[in-house]
Amino acid sequence: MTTLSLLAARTRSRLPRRHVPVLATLVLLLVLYGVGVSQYRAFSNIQVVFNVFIDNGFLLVVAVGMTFVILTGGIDLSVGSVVAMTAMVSAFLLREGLPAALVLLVALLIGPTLGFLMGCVIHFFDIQPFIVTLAGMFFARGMCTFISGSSIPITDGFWTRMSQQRIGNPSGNFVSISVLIAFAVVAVAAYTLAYTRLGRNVYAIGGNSQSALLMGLPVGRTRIAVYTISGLCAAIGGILLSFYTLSGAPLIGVGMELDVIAAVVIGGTVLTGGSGYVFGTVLGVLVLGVIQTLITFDGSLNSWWTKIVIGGLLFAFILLQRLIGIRYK
Amino acid sequence: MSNRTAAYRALTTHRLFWPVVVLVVMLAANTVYRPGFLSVQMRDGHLYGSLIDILRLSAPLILVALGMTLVIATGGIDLSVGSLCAISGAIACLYISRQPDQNSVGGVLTALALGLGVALVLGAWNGVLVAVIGIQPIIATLILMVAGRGLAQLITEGQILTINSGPYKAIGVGHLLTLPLAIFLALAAALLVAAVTRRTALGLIIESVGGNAQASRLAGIRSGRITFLVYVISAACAAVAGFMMTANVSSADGNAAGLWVELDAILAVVIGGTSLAGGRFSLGGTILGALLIQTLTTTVYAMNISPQTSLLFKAVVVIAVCLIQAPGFRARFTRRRAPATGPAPVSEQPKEQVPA
Amino acid sequence: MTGSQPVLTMTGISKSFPGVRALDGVDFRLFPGEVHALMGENGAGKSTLIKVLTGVYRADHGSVTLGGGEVSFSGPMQATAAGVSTVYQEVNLCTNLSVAENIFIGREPRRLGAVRWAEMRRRARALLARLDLDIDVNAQLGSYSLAVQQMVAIARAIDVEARVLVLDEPTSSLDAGEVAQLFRVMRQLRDDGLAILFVTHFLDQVYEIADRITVLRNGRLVGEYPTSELPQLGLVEKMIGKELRALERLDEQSRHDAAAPAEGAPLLDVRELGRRSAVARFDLTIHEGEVVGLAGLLGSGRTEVARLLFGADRADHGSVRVDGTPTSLRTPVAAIGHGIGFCSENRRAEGIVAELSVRENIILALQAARGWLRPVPRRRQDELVDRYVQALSIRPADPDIPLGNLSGGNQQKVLLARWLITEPRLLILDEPTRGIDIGAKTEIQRLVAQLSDGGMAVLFVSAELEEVLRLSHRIAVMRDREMVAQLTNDQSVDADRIMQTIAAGARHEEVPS
Amino acid sequence: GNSDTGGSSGGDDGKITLGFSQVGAESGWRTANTTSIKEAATEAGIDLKFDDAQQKQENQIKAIRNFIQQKVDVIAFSPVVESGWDTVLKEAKDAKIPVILTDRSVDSADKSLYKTFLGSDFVKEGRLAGEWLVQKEQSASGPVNIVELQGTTGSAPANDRKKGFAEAIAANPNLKIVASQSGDFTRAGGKQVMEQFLKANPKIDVLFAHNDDMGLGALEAITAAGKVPGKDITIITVDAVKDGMQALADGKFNFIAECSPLLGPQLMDLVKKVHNGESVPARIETQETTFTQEQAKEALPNRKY
Ligand SMILES: Nc1ncnc2c1ncn2[C@@H]1O[C@H](COP(=O)(O)OP(=O)(O)OP(=O)(O)O)[C@@H](O)[C@H]1O
Ligand SMILES: Nc1ncnc2c1ncn2[C@@H]1O[C@H](COP(=O)(O)OP(=O)(O)OP(=O)(O)O)[C@@H](O)[C@H]1O
Ligand SMILES: [Mg+2]
Ligand SMILES: [Mg+2]
Repeated sequence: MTTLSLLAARTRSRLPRRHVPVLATLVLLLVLYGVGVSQYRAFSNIQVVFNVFIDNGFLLVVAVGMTFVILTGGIDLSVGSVVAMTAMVSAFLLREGLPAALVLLVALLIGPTLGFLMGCVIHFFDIQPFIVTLAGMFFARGMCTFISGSSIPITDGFWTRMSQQRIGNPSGNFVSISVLIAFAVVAVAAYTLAYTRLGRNVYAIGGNSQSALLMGLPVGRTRIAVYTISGLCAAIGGILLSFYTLSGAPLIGVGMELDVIAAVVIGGTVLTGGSGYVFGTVLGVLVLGVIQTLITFDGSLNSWWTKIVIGGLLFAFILLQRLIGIRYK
Repeated sequence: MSNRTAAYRALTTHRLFWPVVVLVVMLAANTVYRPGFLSVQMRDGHLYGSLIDILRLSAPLILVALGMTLVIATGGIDLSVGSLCAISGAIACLYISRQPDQNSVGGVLTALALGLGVALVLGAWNGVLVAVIGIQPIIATLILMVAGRGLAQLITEGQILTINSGPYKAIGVGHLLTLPLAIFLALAAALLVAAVTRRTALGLIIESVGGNAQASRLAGIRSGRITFLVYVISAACAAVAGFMMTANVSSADGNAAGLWVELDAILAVVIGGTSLAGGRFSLGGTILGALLIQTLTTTVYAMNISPQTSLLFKAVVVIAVCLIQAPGFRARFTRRRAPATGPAPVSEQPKEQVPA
Repeated sequence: MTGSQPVLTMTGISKSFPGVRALDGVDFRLFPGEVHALMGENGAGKSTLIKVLTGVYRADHGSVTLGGGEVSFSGPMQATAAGVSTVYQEVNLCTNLSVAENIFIGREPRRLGAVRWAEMRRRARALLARLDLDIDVNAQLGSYSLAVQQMVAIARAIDVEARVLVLDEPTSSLDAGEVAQLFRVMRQLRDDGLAILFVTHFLDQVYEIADRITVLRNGRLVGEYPTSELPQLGLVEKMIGKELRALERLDEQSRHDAAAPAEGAPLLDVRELGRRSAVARFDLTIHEGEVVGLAGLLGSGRTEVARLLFGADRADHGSVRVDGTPTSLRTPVAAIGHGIGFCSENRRAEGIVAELSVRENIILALQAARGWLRPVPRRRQDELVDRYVQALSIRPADPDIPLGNLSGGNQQKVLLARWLITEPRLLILDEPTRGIDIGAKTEIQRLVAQLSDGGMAVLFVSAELEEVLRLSHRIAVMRDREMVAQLTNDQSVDADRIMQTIAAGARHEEVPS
Repeated sequence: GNSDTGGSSGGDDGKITLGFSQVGAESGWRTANTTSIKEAATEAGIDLKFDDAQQKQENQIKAIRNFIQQKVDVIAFSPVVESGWDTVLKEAKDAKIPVILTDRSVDSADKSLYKTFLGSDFVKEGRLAGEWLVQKEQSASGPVNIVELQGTTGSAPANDRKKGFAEAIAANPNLKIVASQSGDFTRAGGKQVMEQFLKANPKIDVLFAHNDDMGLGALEAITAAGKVPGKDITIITVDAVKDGMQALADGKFNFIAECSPLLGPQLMDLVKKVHNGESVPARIETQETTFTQEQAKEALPNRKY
């Protein structure tokens, strides 16, 4: 609590109002982590933090893509399925004996292509993103089961290496390559949003797309671009997931889109668009990851209590975040 | 002559014209595939056939979607309806299973009251989070979506609770005037919601809040109350739908009951022509949307489309419905007379900037 | 000045919306180095013509040539690229972005593709200085009043390397000083050879700046005239299409000597009302039947006062009495409960519900007051709506079309009607005549006078000082978010006196307290 | 690393700590499985860290990583899917924590990544069901029309039971699957699909449902269509949960291939053995049986779940 008030005292004078949500989230995340450390001895291992990144690398990448979409005031429900489809296609093509580089290329093209198509439909025909991307979700999931009804293992050398390479001390604390890739994606996205025209247009459209249009901004192009970016991120996420699990499974990532949306929103991005940061999204993903970790460490909850507690922690977190937000408005 | 073309145009430009067309096409396709699809027979004093199944099975979806329509009209969304279905069904079934005489009407009514009551409380919870605390609806209801499944399973202790109660079962599979009782219940709910929204000024006020919350506040509308109310209504609708779902199979399954129904409901609402951004809503459209979705599901089974490809099939149909419904799409193919106007400059609602 | 070739010609432009023929074979020419006023009543089609020009709408018929070649823009982006820079009627900016960004978005200064924020802010400051506006370019645009936003929109438009500058009612919420500053800039641009299309409902402004005038009526071209050859009276007649009989000399309506009905217990009496970082504490009393004007410069806090009195913002200090009984106005609902109504200056964000019909928008406040359980009976609705559609000549007169489809001025009338039918005891009008044509403006002014005679109190906020002077019994003067004086509107009070009071307020402020 | 601080959580009192990651609580079967494991752990004096993965492989991998961090003595889990465990199992192996698979195996080429597998064989269950049908219909002269209610599309039990059943009935060319749809393992799904089967296929002789619940849902559809389950249509299911057994005993089902969830005690034995470094067989199948109507009547009173 003291940390809170300390920070608050400083924020009042200097912090721009728009940074408050993100900072509140950061503080609460630290509190959450503190709770873990105080409750469970092994929680303070630095590897626990690394694991949160390792285990949520793909989620982070997908959430970054979703951040773009939500910033424009849209939504992309297809990401979970696109992730699965990318992993599935990779696994399938590798099993068919295609070289890894080619597979990587193909897999990375699928997501953006689908995203591009959805973006076009949304823009040119003026159909609500929710419904278009829902159809995209059905489609991608359908492709998964169409490719194979059961999971396909990946034995390719490159994939295995990417999966099992440990960066850091291989027997001590380490992160996976996926984490580095995820960080790279985060950095590129943050730069894009803050320093490129595309990024600024994204915010403008989210603020008021009608105004953005009248201001002569390329609304259509930007809108299509964000769905393409989201598709690309989902594809990268899919590749990371296939590194992570070394397989493609038709049912993996079911409901992931909700986790991703939750992460983005918890990170302080407003669903109606126009305000939010990639950094917030990183925090949002971490919040979900730490909650998950807390629950595993506890190890005494049965299945339904797990859900109730997740819901409860989520609620407590959002409530506090909101209350802090109101106070410093 | 020109009179008739005018009538024709009025018909084809009606908001619900194209969904109806898709529905008819889908039924026709089924009939081509299996000529007996449309046939309805009399069996044991009630009607029996695929059409009747569609009606009965769409009843819970219609209910959930009705509540969802109001929520969406205020610019919100309710993801927790699926969990609420499971909870209310589980409570009712649990209560009934504890009764010495499961067939007693009084016991069943108490069970329904209990289930409904809890759902109302949970709906109020959603309402408070959104309207009072000001949490973004999708996250506020996500909390209950996650935790609610847990609650439902807590109630059934993770088991499937089987009951053997005639009166309760009637909610799901009973008949009235040879037709499924469920569809009457859904229609009654629809009429009730329609009456409450269109006979009073509630509908107007909801649309106003969804259309421009700031302007509504300055016009003296207590938008908080209205927002609160729609989440409660949505929860009530979900509760009744939950009774139907569990009564349909005479058992409460905390995990499976109402799973993903929120997505179907939102889809139904959107197909019915209500914008997710809030504002104008159409109850008739929602009902049509729900029927369409159920027909689609039934079609997959009736045409025996392999499970592997059934999702692809759904994707294609959903996109088709949306495309032909979208004015933007049709404009592109009927350029001759109606030149594509740019996006209509309907002024956008001001945004509320609220974290989480 | 018009000897050269026109830089822009529009020929035979027609545009229909479902049920409305907004433009019908309109021709329009614009020469380099001229300011060309486009005039017409509310709903005449001015904004539509502009939107056809910039590609927001596609014309049904007609052609547009720009700089000799035929063009057909598919959207504002192309129009901007081709050198047509536009300020649209409603402020169309992104309130979630900073001021600097709103000016430069789409053409940010960049290095290697990266936006140079510091450079952008520097240039934004310089540009605003040109318009004599000193605000924090780093702050969110939404934190500024509508008038400031309008200035920012203008700043954005004049910075573009353009051949044609289109200004659709840019001055609707600016005060005299700002307008003068804007005109200085416009003249400069004109002299540099820019062609400027200018829309306004202020006739004085037309005669001050315009070289030529094109008049539209009901979507049809009436004619194109050099300003010098068209006297004011003739212009008005051309616009409304009939003899100027309805429009009496407005000045005669002045309140100067009208005995202020200031006796008796005040209807509203606030003491020390204030809100941190919005308005300093002020006292104000309003009596039944009294019109109190609120005068001040741009951003002086008039809107903030109005909002506090209505509970739209919450005061953090002070006491309120209505009819002598202490109460608080913490929410609009509470204020409405006391018979207070408020018509916001920002009609797009805080006024209209675009999707709802004209009828629904009109009855909204009344309905809210009655509660949702008691809908206004349909017959009563028709009665009320018809009456006000007539009285304010709202066009088109079809109450069932969405309000978003009406022209800006007509939307404003609908909002007025919304409050009038609730028969408030105190009506707070923030820039009620914004964007309204002179005919309707007279109508509204007369209505205000008439209602106050009937006992309604009015708090009248307007950037147009003349209007305030004409209507008010008393005038409260604002400066730097502080109420610096309250004057009884007698013979001694005129625009100069008010300006002096504002200036004196400045001196007053310099005194260390 | 601060490997000294963690220590086996139960190390001080000599208790074995078992980290167990369950698939979820998606069915009554699964809940019974969880209960069995929890009870057995208490009984065996084993400290159980239980995690529910909510049907997500990612969650299971996370849980295993966290178990490694907590330095549990043994890790056991029921994999959501077969593939994709090598990386995390390698980490467990490096941390010298033995792993036991329950209920479902993994397809790792490196068999040293886990100690043993304890569970049922879904293919075998399908095959048992099929074999019983072949037996029953051996004298059938005309074609026998079978409809199949599959589990969740893409899930392992659905795939394997389908496969086993198809293999078994291939023995008799008269046995033909005329329709096969997914009922998502739920009663509602089973009922809805069966309704359409009944309308689309005038003659259905046999129903094979991948679990009891779908079979129970289908029962209602069959009754509503005016047919007599168990007589007009032979019903075969898998699982043998209580409701299913009841239906079997009542003569509404004809045959159930058991898939027992009660592997807690067996698991705890294994955990102890593995922890003590004893060698264990690479694959242990749960003791499962099949039930006919008569057997069900006998077995029903002592059914635990
Ligand atoms: N998007 C639209 N849909 C339907 N009708 C419209 C639309 N936009 C404008 N109109 C109609 O076209 C006519 C001309 O409107 P326009 O906005 O051009 O008027 P204006 O001359 O700019 O008026 P004002 O002075 O009030 O701004 C009006 O009758 C208006 O109702
Ligand atoms: N230097 C400035 N010039 C103009 N506006 C400013 C300035 N500084 C701040 N503002 C903003 O202008 C607003 C002033 O309040 P308000 O909107 O009540 O003014 P107003 O008198 O109604 O002026 P307007 O003519 O702009 O409507 C405040 O919200 C404030 O943020
Ligand atoms: Mg206009
Ligand atoms: Mg103002």
